[in-house]
Amino acid sequence: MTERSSGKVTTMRDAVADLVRDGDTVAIEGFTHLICFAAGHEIIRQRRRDLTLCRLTPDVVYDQMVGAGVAAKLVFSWLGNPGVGSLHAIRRRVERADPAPLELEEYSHFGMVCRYTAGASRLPFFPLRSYSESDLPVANPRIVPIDSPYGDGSVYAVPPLNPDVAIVHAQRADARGDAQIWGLLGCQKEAAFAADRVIVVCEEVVDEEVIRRDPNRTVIPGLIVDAVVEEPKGCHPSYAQGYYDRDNRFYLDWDGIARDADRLDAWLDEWVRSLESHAEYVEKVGAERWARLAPGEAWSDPVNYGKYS
Amino acid sequence: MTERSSGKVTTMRDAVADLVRDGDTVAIEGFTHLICFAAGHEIIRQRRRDLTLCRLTPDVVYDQMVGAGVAAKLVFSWLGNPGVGSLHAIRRRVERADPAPLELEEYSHFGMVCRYTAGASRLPFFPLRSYSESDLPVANPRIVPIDSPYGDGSVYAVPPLNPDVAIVHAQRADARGDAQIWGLLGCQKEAAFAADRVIVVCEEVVDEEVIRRDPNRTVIPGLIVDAVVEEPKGCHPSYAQGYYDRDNRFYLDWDGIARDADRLDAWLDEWVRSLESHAEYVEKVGAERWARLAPGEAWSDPVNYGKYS
Amino acid sequence: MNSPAPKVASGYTTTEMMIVASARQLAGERVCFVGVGPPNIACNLARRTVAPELELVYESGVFGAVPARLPLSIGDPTLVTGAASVTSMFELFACYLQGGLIDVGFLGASQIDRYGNINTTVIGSYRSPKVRLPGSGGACEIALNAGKVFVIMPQSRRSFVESIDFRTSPGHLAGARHSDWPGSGPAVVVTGLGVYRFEDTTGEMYLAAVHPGVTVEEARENTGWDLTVSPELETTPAPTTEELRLIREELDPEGAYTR
Amino acid sequence: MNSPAPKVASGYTTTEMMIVASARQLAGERVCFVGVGPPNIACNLARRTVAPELELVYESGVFGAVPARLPLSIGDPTLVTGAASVTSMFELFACYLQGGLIDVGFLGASQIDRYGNINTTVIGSYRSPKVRLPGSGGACEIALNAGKVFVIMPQSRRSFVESIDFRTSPGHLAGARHSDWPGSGPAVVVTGLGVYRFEDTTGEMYLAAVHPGVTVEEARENTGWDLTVSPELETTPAPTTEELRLIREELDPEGAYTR
Repeated sequence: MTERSSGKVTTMRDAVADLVRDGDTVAIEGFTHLICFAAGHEIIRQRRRDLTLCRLTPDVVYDQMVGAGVAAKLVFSWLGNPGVGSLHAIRRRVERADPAPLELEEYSHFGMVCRYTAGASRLPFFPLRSYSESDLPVANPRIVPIDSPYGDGSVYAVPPLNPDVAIVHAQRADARGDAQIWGLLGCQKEAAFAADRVIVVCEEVVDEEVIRRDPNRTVIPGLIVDAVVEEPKGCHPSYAQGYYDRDNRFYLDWDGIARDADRLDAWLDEWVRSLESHAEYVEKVGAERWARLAPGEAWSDPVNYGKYS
Repeated sequence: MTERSSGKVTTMRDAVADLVRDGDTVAIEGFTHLICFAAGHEIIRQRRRDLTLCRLTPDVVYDQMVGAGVAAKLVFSWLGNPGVGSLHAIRRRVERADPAPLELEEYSHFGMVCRYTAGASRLPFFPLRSYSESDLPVANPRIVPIDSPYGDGSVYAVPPLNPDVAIVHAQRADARGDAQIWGLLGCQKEAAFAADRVIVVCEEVVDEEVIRRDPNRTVIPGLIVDAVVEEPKGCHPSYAQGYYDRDNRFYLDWDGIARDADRLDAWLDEWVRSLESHAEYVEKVGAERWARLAPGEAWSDPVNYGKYS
Repeated sequence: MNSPAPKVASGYTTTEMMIVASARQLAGERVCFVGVGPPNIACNLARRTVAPELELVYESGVFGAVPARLPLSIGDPTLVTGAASVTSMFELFACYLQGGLIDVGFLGASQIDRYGNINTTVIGSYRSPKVRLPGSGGACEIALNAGKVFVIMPQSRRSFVESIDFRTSPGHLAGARHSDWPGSGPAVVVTGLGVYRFEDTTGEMYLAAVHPGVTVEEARENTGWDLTVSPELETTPAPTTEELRLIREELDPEGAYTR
Repeated sequence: MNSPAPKVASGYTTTEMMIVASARQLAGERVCFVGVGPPNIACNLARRTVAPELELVYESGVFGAVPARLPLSIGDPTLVTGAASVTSMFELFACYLQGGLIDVGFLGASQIDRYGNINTTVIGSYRSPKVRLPGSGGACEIALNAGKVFVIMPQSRRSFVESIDFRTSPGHLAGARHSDWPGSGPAVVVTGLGVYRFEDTTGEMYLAAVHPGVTVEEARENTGWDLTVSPELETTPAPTTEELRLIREELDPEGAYTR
């Protein structure tokens, strides 16, 4: 957590350098929406090692990070390239220890959400109705049954998940880190509250007054935020509602890239390691592609909070 | 729950007649904000009996309902006239069984919130870090300790609370019951999801398109709503953010009214029983008082959800 | 009412037949938990045909979506714009699914056994898998909490197996579910060959209908156990021209999932 | 820096003295859980004096409020308009309070004992109370989860008692808290007579300072047990003219809580 309430705006390079350490447990959350690829790329550039990567859906971003060798372990609930198929870099390591084994700690979606929620609210466990007669508790002994204290049966429990670092991408945030998200909310809030350190990345750093004109839209309070990074288009090929579309073609392309370890490595060289920053990546993606990903406009109506003075 | 997805708009009289039954467990929620006094008054007018009334803060609305004799029991966490003092009708029944005893089932704020959350999510219990070494579990044996299945200590559990009826007031809703709230959110969402039947009362029934232009603002989905009642100023003397202010003078006045059982009864006659509807109450409150309670304007900015076609 | 028999189409794909057969199963259902791909198309087809009041809840947190294009992922932004409600994963799973609001949940499967137990985790052993599959996602909790479960999957001896390698999502176990489970489990399995249901008493899958042109023998050949066949075996009515028109012109005009 | 001594005021109320003494205790604190009334004024006074970086979290779900008028209830709409964040009660209690973000929680008390155990539930027996008080509200979880607890309350033999009638919110129990409790419990009690602290080893309250014009004897007379007095007893510096100006002109101009 942070010492001061302002002055948290920094670069992605400095945020990752300061706040993400070798061996850390890191959660880059976002369910399909607002997946911060820019942070994943910077972690690759800074050659972090032995990370435990947490996400409900490891997605292409973790396939890239695993392919780049930053991770020793995944904590997850659904391992795939959504709408396309497999994550091949991760599969190579899991199925053939190629080039090294990858530890897996596996839950279901709701189990992961409950783990973050327990972590955020300092509960020693979180109960849910799942896992009964599934082999998941066999594969993962941290999933355990728990009796209701009212004698009306049992449910299952999962343990809290408290990442060292949570990285969440928002449409907008102020310099204090108060971050607003619309569209799919995933479990970014829970992951951020559960984490020791929080990096908020956003499409736009806005004046505090913009945030304060709609406080119900704030998903992450600056109180828990350590660094604020303005990184436009930082979610590509994922998307930011109202800012740019999901680049489905990239998800399809990734299948071919990741099937071949050498091709994957060349891709990382070309698109990550040889670039200085996400701004260069954005430029390299090219104006034409960005134009194709630009949505039309669909504005919400303003609401009146009322002036009470 | 309802059969159809539209055509739920009705009057308060019909909503209460159809959905609130003698002996029901009823939750009129709203933490200071959006307390639906109009529903409480209609329940008094229709002379419901033996209700179990649930609320974190019983507030003046339950003092009125208890004074009118509709309730046999309260489930609550803080019993007072906020900012003023006591709820005298309730105190008379609790301290002196005058005119009849009133059963109390008592938790803390977070305990009540957890009870609704367990009810909403079909959990047999909800764990929280409270009650340890408090006398509350002695007074209420439904508050019980529970060991963590990971051997790291114990916390407390509360049982689910599933009201027969939840009544929530929103700034606006569409005819399907999709309801949007801004300002303090309390635990209306949890209470509504936990309830068998849901009445949404609102300041304005709006076109479905207004709701759909800002889906993240929807707190209660029409899916769980049985009736939609348009009842402008239905929260007086409580308030609706952006619509009218809290009428603090009434909260002060209530202290004097409720201290005397006869005066309270006369007040109920004048302001509730002799009126046909909340519209008459609004008129009786008078234009001058409403003018004093009108806030200035403080609009949120619209956000772009983007057109993806 | 006496209306003319709908026109039956020819020249449809296996996936189109699966989608049409699934959609028809949704007659009378109210609230559906939707994933992307064939189940999404089936649900939207049902809304336009047998179940106009069907409400769709997307696993990503969207209720009351009105997509302006075919959603290409479960989190497509077109599901959000214009929706009635968009909420967090916690609320979605806790209040909608676990809370008991979902009548029908759809599941896919890499392996299924005769009792509808489903594997989407690994082929081979868990610790050193031959094929690492995606895992549960929300399937395990859908299997327990949805009122009933519909399965859509391709059928072969590799997918319809005597014994699954990993039980990700419990079905009817060895014949009967636990009495304290909220949902009643798999009700229907739709494959490229036919429609399967489950016997009430034994919890065992049986062939209820074969798709047009499919023989019982083919169904048996593609099942890894001794398949029970309904004495009142039906033949799935072929897709109508209207059903195919809806799929091809409105629901999946680019044929992303259906060709 | 060598600045002139602040001007000391005269003619202040007991409540003003309590608020000023409480505000000064907040020097160096970071995040405060605020109720309405004197604690709210004390916190806002501290922000303008000894703790400019103090963050206020309101029990009603508001973070970063900038009230345009004195809030008259914990849920006053003026706390919402212009705030940095407004959230649900679940999130507030689960993530902020239980999650461990709160450094200081304020509690009031109808009765307190020498170990800082607090009663806000009943006078008399629980089943047939002489006086039914409001109950816990959030006090019980604040007492356990806030990093430390500040108590503001009027003092008399009826409120400072040997034995409380009901333990709503645990303090230092019979001298020591449980080691697995997240918060360290009551640190300061501010009354109309003085400031009390707790001995580390015994968990017992002692008189640390008397307000100007108050004698130790008065404090003893208004305490229902044999009161320990600090050997380094201080006298609370009287409110400065600036502190009183802030209260009277900016924080409570209508004197709703302070006169």
